[in-house]
Amino acid sequence: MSNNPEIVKESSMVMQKEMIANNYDQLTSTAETGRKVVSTFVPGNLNELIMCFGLLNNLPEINAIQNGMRKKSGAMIMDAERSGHSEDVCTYVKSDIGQMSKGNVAPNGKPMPPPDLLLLSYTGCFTFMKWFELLRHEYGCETVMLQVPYTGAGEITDNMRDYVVKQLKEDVIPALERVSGVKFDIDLLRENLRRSAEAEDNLVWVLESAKNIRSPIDAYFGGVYYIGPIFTAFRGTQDAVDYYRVLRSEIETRLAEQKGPVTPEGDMQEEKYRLVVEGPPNWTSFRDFWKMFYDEGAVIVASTYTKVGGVYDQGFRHDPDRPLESLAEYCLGCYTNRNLPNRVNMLVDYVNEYQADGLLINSIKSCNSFSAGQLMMMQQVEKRTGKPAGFIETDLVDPRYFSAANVKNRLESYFQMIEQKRSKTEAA
Amino acid sequence: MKCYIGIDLGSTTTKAVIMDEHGEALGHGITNSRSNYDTASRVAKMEAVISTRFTLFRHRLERVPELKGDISGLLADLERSFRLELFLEQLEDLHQTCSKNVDTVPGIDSSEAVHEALEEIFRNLAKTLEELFAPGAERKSDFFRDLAGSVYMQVSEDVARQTGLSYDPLLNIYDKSIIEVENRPPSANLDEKFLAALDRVTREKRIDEKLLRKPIEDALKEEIEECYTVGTGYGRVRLPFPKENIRSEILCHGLGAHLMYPGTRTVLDIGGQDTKGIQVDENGIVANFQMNDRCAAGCGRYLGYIADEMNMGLHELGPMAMKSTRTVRINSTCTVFAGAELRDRLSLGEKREDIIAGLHRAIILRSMSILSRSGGVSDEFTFTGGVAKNEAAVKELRKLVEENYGDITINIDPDSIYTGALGAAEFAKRSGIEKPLH
Amino acid sequence: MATEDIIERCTGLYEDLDFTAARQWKDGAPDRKVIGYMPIYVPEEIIHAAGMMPLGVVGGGDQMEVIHGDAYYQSYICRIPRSTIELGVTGKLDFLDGMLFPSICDVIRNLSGMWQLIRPDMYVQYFDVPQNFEDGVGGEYYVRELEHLRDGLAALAGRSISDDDINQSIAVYNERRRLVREIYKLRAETPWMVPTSEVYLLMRAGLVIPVEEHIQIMKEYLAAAPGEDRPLRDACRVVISGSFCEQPPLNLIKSIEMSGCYIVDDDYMLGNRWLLNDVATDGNPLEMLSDAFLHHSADTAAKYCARKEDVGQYLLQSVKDNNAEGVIFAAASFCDPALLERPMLADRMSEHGVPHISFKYAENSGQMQPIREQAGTFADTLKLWS
Amino acid sequence: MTITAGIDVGTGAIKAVLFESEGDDNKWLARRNFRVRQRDPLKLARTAFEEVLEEAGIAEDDVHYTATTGDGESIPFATGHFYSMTTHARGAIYLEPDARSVLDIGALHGRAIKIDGRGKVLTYRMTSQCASGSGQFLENIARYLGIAQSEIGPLSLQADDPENVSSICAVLAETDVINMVSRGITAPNILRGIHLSMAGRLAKLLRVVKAEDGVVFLSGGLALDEGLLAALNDSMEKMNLKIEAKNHPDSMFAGAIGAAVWGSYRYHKLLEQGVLAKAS
Ligand SMILES: Nc1ncnc2c1ncn2[C@@H]1O[C@H](COP(=O)(O)OP(=O)(O)O)[C@@H](O)[C@H]1O
Ligand SMILES: Nc1ncnc2c1ncn2[C@@H]1O[C@H](COP(=O)(O)OP(=O)(O)O)[C@@H](O)[C@H]1O
Ligand code: SF4
Ligand code: SF4
Ligand code: SF4
Repeated sequence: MSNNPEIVKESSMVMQKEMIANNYDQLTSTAETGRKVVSTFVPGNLNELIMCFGLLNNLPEINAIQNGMRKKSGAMIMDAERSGHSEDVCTYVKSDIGQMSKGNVAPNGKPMPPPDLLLLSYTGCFTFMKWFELLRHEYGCETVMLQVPYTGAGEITDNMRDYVVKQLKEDVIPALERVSGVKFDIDLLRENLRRSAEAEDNLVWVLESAKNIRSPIDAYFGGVYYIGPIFTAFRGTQDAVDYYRVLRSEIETRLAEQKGPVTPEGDMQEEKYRLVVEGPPNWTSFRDFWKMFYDEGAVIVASTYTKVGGVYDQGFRHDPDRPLESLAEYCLGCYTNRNLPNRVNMLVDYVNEYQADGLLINSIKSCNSFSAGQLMMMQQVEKRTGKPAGFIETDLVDPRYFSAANVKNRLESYFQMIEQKRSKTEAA
Repeated sequence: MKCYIGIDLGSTTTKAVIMDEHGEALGHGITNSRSNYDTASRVAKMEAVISTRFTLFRHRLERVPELKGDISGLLADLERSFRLELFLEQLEDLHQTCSKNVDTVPGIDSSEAVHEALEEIFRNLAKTLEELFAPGAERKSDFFRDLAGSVYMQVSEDVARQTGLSYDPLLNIYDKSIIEVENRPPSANLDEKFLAALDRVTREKRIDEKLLRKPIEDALKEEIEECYTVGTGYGRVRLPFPKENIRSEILCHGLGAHLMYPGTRTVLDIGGQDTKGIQVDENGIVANFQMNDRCAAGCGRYLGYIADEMNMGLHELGPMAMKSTRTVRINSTCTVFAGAELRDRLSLGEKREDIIAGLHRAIILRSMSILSRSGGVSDEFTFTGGVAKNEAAVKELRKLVEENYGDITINIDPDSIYTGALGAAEFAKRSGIEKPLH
Repeated sequence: MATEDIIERCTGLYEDLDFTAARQWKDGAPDRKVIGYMPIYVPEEIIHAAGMMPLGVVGGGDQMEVIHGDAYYQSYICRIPRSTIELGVTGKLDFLDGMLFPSICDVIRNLSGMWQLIRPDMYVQYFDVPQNFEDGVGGEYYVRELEHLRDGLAALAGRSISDDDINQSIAVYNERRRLVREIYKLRAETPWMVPTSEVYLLMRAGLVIPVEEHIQIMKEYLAAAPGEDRPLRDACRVVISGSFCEQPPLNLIKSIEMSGCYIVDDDYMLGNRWLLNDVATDGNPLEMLSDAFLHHSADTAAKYCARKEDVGQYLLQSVKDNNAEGVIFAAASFCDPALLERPMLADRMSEHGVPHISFKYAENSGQMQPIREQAGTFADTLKLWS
Repeated sequence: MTITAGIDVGTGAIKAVLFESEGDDNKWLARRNFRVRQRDPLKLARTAFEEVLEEAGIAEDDVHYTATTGDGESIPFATGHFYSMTTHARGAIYLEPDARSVLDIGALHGRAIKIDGRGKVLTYRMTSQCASGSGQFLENIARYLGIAQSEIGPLSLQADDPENVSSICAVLAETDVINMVSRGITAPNILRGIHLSMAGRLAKLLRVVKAEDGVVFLSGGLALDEGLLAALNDSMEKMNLKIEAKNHPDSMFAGAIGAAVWGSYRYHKLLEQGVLAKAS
C-alpha cells in the first residue's frame, strides 16, 4: 500500500500485496499452465463457486482501479472514447476497453489472457450488462448471464431467491462445467463458503473497530485495502482467512496502543472529525484525495463503498448449509442492489452508531447506480440525524473529473462548518 | 486607529472591507480580479482605504457647524472629483502605454497614422470621461477598464472609419495596454489627489475653502493601522497569507449576511463562477450549504458573456430585461454557449429584452435549485454577491421565492457584493482582538 | 375530423403538464384509480383489467421549469428523472394512486426508491423484468412477478382481478397495437403524408388518455390522413434509434424533418409497440403476456442480448423492412443504456453498409442548430451522392 | 457560364465569395471576410454580398444561385442552403485536392470530417458542448492577455514549457489561466498549453473518424493559426496518426467556396428538372 520507505509496512499489507501479485501471475501464465479464466464483477462475485472448477477469477473493475492508481486509466479512457464510446458512460468500462486496445497488459506488465467465460453477474448495476456485451463483442467468448433482481421493495422475496438459484443451477453451473471440464462438487463449495464466513467475521470486527472514539482505522481510504481480498478473487481461500486473522490482530494492537489509522505519511495524529462516507473513492488521485482528509484530522469511520461487494456488518454470512441459497442472498443483498430507503437507513445507523460528525457524499460521475438519488439520500440523512452533510463530486478513474482545487475548497468549507457548529454547541 | 481588514478574492472582482475595533465597517473597495491576485488585493485594499478616508471626512465634517445638512452632497462631489483625478492620471498612463505599444502590434502599415489616431482618440476620451464625471452624470461602471474601454471602442471605430485605418490593430493596442495599466496601481500620492479634488469642488460649488481644508487635513493625518487581515474567496489560496488567516467563503458569506441582517437564516450568493446556498443560525453560524457543481452554468460570468455579446455594460442588462413583456424560456445556462443561444433566439425573431429576461430567469431558476438542495429558503432570506445588484434577477428571485416558499422577507443590501469581505473583516477582528498579528 | 384537428387535440394533451384528461377520467366515477408508469414497458393490460387507467409519465419536456428536480440530481444524470421528480414535488401527480417503475436502468431504478421516500403512503412498485428469456427460468420468474403485480393492484382496487378480466383487456390492447402498427406502416410507405411530428403526438396522446379513446383517435387519423394534400419532398429515409426513454423535444423531431430527413421508423414511446404481435386471449393471460414478452417483443438497449450474433439484428431488420437509407442514433445525454449499446449497433450497421450518424439531446434541448447541422449534412450526403 | 455566390455565416466572421463556373471549371471572382465583433451578422452578410458583387462588377440579378452555409439558413436573398459539413468538404477539395479529411475549427465548435476525393462527407465528429478548446475561448484568453489575434500563433510557437490546461469548461479554464498568469507563466506557454489541449481534442476527433490517409485540411476561423497547426501535428504524431495537417491561405473561405460550388451544381440540377429557382 505505501511506497513511502520510512513507513514500516504492517504484515497484513505485505500479505495482501503478495496475494495480488500471485493472482496476477497466475492469470498471466495461463498459456503455460493451461488454466481457464472467468471474468466477473465485484458485486455478485461468486468466487467460491468459480474456485470449485479450478478456474481463475479476473475482475475488470479491479484492473480499472489498478490502472487508475497507476495513472494509466486516463489514456485508456480516451482511447475508448476515440473508438466511439460516449464520454457520458462509466469510466470503468472505458478503462477496461482501453486496456484491451493497449495490448491488454496486466498490472504486472505481462499480457492478460482473453477470458474463457464472461460470468455476467448482473448485480446492482445496469452497466454490467452492457459492459460484458461489449467485451463479448470484442472477445467473442461465451457469456453467461446471472440476473440478480433488484430489491426494489426493500426485501429479498422467495421469487427472487428461487430465480437466482435456478439460474445458478440451469445456466451458470453448466457453463462453468463446460468451460472447465470439471464436474460441480457441492461439498467443495460448502468448504469454500465455510472459509468465507470465517474471514467475514474478522472483517466485520475490523470495520466495527472504528466505533471507538479515536478510531484505529480509516474505514474508507484504509477500508478499501481491508475489503480487497474479500471482494475479489480470494473470498473462500485460506489466504483470505489468514489475512483477516493477521489484520484483526494488528488492529487489536493499534487499539490497545491508542493509535489512530495508518496513512501514507505514518500514523494519523489528532482525530478532529469523524465522518461517514457514501460513494466510491476517486482512484486517479487517491493519495491526494486521502491527504485532504488526514491533513485536516478527518477520519472516515464508516463507508458504504466497503459494502459493494457484500454487506457483512448487517448480519449476512455465507452459509455452507445452504450453499446456493446463500450465494443468491449474498448477491441480492449487495449494497447497490438495495433500494434507496434501505441505503438511507444504513447511513443513518452509521452516523449514529459510529458517533460521526456528519455524512460526506462523494458523488461519482460514472456511477448512476450509486449516484442517482444521492442528493435525496443526503437530505434524508441530515433530517434524521441532525448532522450536517457535505457533497463533493469526482470520478472513479477519469482524471479529468478530479478537480483538486474544487474538492479541497468544498472539504475545507465542510470541515470549517463542522468546527463552527461544534464550538457553538460547546459554548452553549 | 486599529483596523481589521477582510479581503474577498473573487473570480471576477476582488473586494476589501475595513472595520474598526467596534465592528463598524469604515470603508470598502472593489476592483476587477485581474491577472495578478496580489495586485488585485492591493488595489481593493487601496480602494477600501480611500473609502475609509471618506468615512473619516464625514466624521470630521459632521463636526463643522456651518455645514449642517449638506454633507452627503458635498462628499459625493468630493468623491466624484477624486475619482476623476484618479482616472485622468490612469488615462494619461494608458495614453503613453498605447503609444509605446504601437510598434509591437502587428498589422500596422503606418505607425504615424496610428499615433495620430491615438491622439485623436485620447483627446476624445479625456473629454468624454470628464463628462461622465460631471455632476449628475450616469456611469455604466466604476471600473476604469470598463469606462475607458467602451469609450475607446466607440471612438476608435469612428476614427478608424474617418481615417481609413483598420479597426483591429487599434483594438489590439488597447487590449495590450490596458493590462499593463491595470496592473500598475495609481502611483502618485493619494493625499494630494484628495486635496486636488477638494480644490475642484470648492471651485465648482463656490464653497469657502477654509471651512473644509482643516477637517480634511486632520482626517488625512489619522493613521489607518492594519492589525489583522483575513482572506477569503475563490482565490484565497493564492493570497500571501498564512493558513489561519484564511476562511472559506461559505463561512464569510454566512457571517457577513448575518452582520448586515441579523435575522438572516438563508443566504444566496451568486458570484462570478459559483452560486452558493447557505443556511445560517441565529449567530451567523453555517448550518448547511450547497454550491453549484463543477459546471459554471448560470453564474454571474454568464451575464458577463451576455453583456459582452450584446456590447452592453453589466449595469444595463437588468434594466433592459425589466422592459420585457413576455419571457422566453431559455433552457441552457451554459455560460460558454450563452452567446450562441442568444444569437439563435434573435434569429428566430425574439425580442432582445424578452430573451434577456429569459436568461435572467434561467439563472435564478438554477440558483433556486441550489437553494432547494441546501435545505430551502427560510425567513429571513438575504441575497448577496454581484448579481444582487441586478434588478431583473432580483425580480425573478422574489417571484420564485414567493411561489415556492411563501411570504418571506428578502434582504438585499446595495453593498451586498461586499458581504464576503465583511464576514472576513469580522473574522479578522475576532482573531485580531484575541491575538494581534506581529 | 381533419388531421389538423386531431393533431391539435393531441398537442393539447402533449402540452398539458397537469394531466387534465386523466384527472377528468378519474373524476368520472368515485372509485376510479390512475396508475402512473415510466418507460419503457409495463403490462398495461393488468392495470386496465383492474378497472384503472395507466398513465405514461415521460418527464416534463421542454416547457417545464425544473427547480427541485435539479436539486436532487447531479448535472451528469439525464433529464427525465429530474422533471419527473419536479412533477411529483409540485403536486402535478398527486392524483395518482400508484406509480410503477419498470426495470430499464439504474436511474429509474433508484427513482423508485426516491418515490417511496417522498410518497411513503403511495403504492409504489419497482417492476422487474427478466433478462433471461427461457420459459422455465426467466419466464417462470416473470409470471410470478406479474402475479405479484396483479395481486398488488387487486388489493389497491379492493377487488380481485380474474383471468377473464385480463384477457378482455388484452383484446383491447391488441386492437391498439394493431392500429399503432398500421400508422407506422402508413408512415413508412408514404412519409410525406404522415409526418413524424404528427405520429409522435398521436402516440404521446396514448400515454395520457384511456386506451379506448386512443383507439378512437388513431382510427380517425387513419381515416383522415390519406385525404391530406401534402407534396412529396426531396428527403432521405432514416430510422431513429436510442430514444426509447427520455423523449426529445418536439422541435428536435421537426428539425430533423426540416433538414431533409423522413423518419420511417423510430423507438419513441416504444411501450405501445413493445409486444410486437397480438397476444392470445384464450389462455392463461399472465403466461401469454410472459410468452409475448420473452419471445415477441421489441428490442432496446435495456434488454440483454443473449447471443452476440443477435445484437443489432432488430434494428437492421427495421432498416430493411422500412427501406431506410440510414440510421440516426439519437440518445438522451447521459443515457447509459443507449450510449453503452451504441458502439455495438453502429458496428453492426457499418458491417451491413448502412450509413449512420449519432447525436445526443435532452428533453429540454433548446439549441437545434447543431442538430440541423448534423441531420442536414447527413441528408445532403445521402441526397447528393445517391 | 454560371455565376454563383457562397455566403458562410459564422459565429466569428462572415465570408462571402463569388464564382464563375463553366462545367467543372470554377473561377473565383471575388471575396470578403468580415469579423462579426458584435455586429449584426445578417446585415454584415448583406454588406459582404454587395461588396463582392461590386468588386466583380456583377449585378445581383446576374447571379444564378446564391448559396448560404453556416448559420445562414434564414438569409432572405439566398437561393438555397447547404449544411456546413457539406460545404467545408467541397471547399477543402477545391483548395487542396489531396484532402481526405477536414478539421473545421470555428468559434464554438471543432469538427472532423472524413471525406473522399469528390468532397463527399463520409463520417464526422464534433466536439461536445463543454469545450474549452474553442476559438471563442482562445480569443477571450488572448484579449485577456493583451495579445492580438494574429500574434497568437507566432507566440505559441515560442513556448518552451507549455502549461497544461485541463479544464473542460471554458469558464473554469479562464480561471485556470488567471491562476497561471499570477504564477508567472509566460504568455507563449499558456497559449501553447491551450493549443495543445485543443489539438489533443481535435486529433481525437480525427482518430474517431478514422482519418488515415491524404491531407488533413484545416478550415474555419482558426485554420491559419500556426501555433495550433504545429500543436496539431504534434498531437497527431503522438497519437500515431501518420497524416499531415495543412492549411491554405484561403482556408477561412472553405465553407463559402463549397457553398458556391455546390450552388452551381444544384443550379444545373434544377435546370435539368425545370424547376428554376431564382434569388429573390
Ligand atoms: N452592477 C452589476 N449589475 C449586474 N450584475 C453585476 C453587477 N456587478 C457585478 N455583477 C455580476 O456579479 C458577478 C460578480 O459577482 P461577485 O460576487 O463579485 O463574484 P466573485 O466573488 O466570484 O468575483 C459578475 O459576473 C456579474 O455578472
Ligand atoms: N479574420 C480573422 N482573423 C483572425 N481570426 C479570425 C478571423 N476570422 C475568424 N477568426 C477566428 O475564428 C473564430 C471563428 O471563426 P468563424 O470562421 O466565424 O467560425 P464559424 O464559422 O465556425 O462560426 C473567431 O472566434 C476568431 O477567433
Ligand atoms: S456504473 Fe458504477 S457499479 Fe456500474 S460498473 Fe460503473 S462504477 Fe461499477
Ligand atoms: S462549458 Fe458550459 S456546460 Fe460545460 S461546464 Fe462550462 S458552463 Fe457548464
Ligand atoms: S434516459 Fe436513459 S439513463 Fe435516463 S432514465 Fe431513461 S434509460 Fe435511464
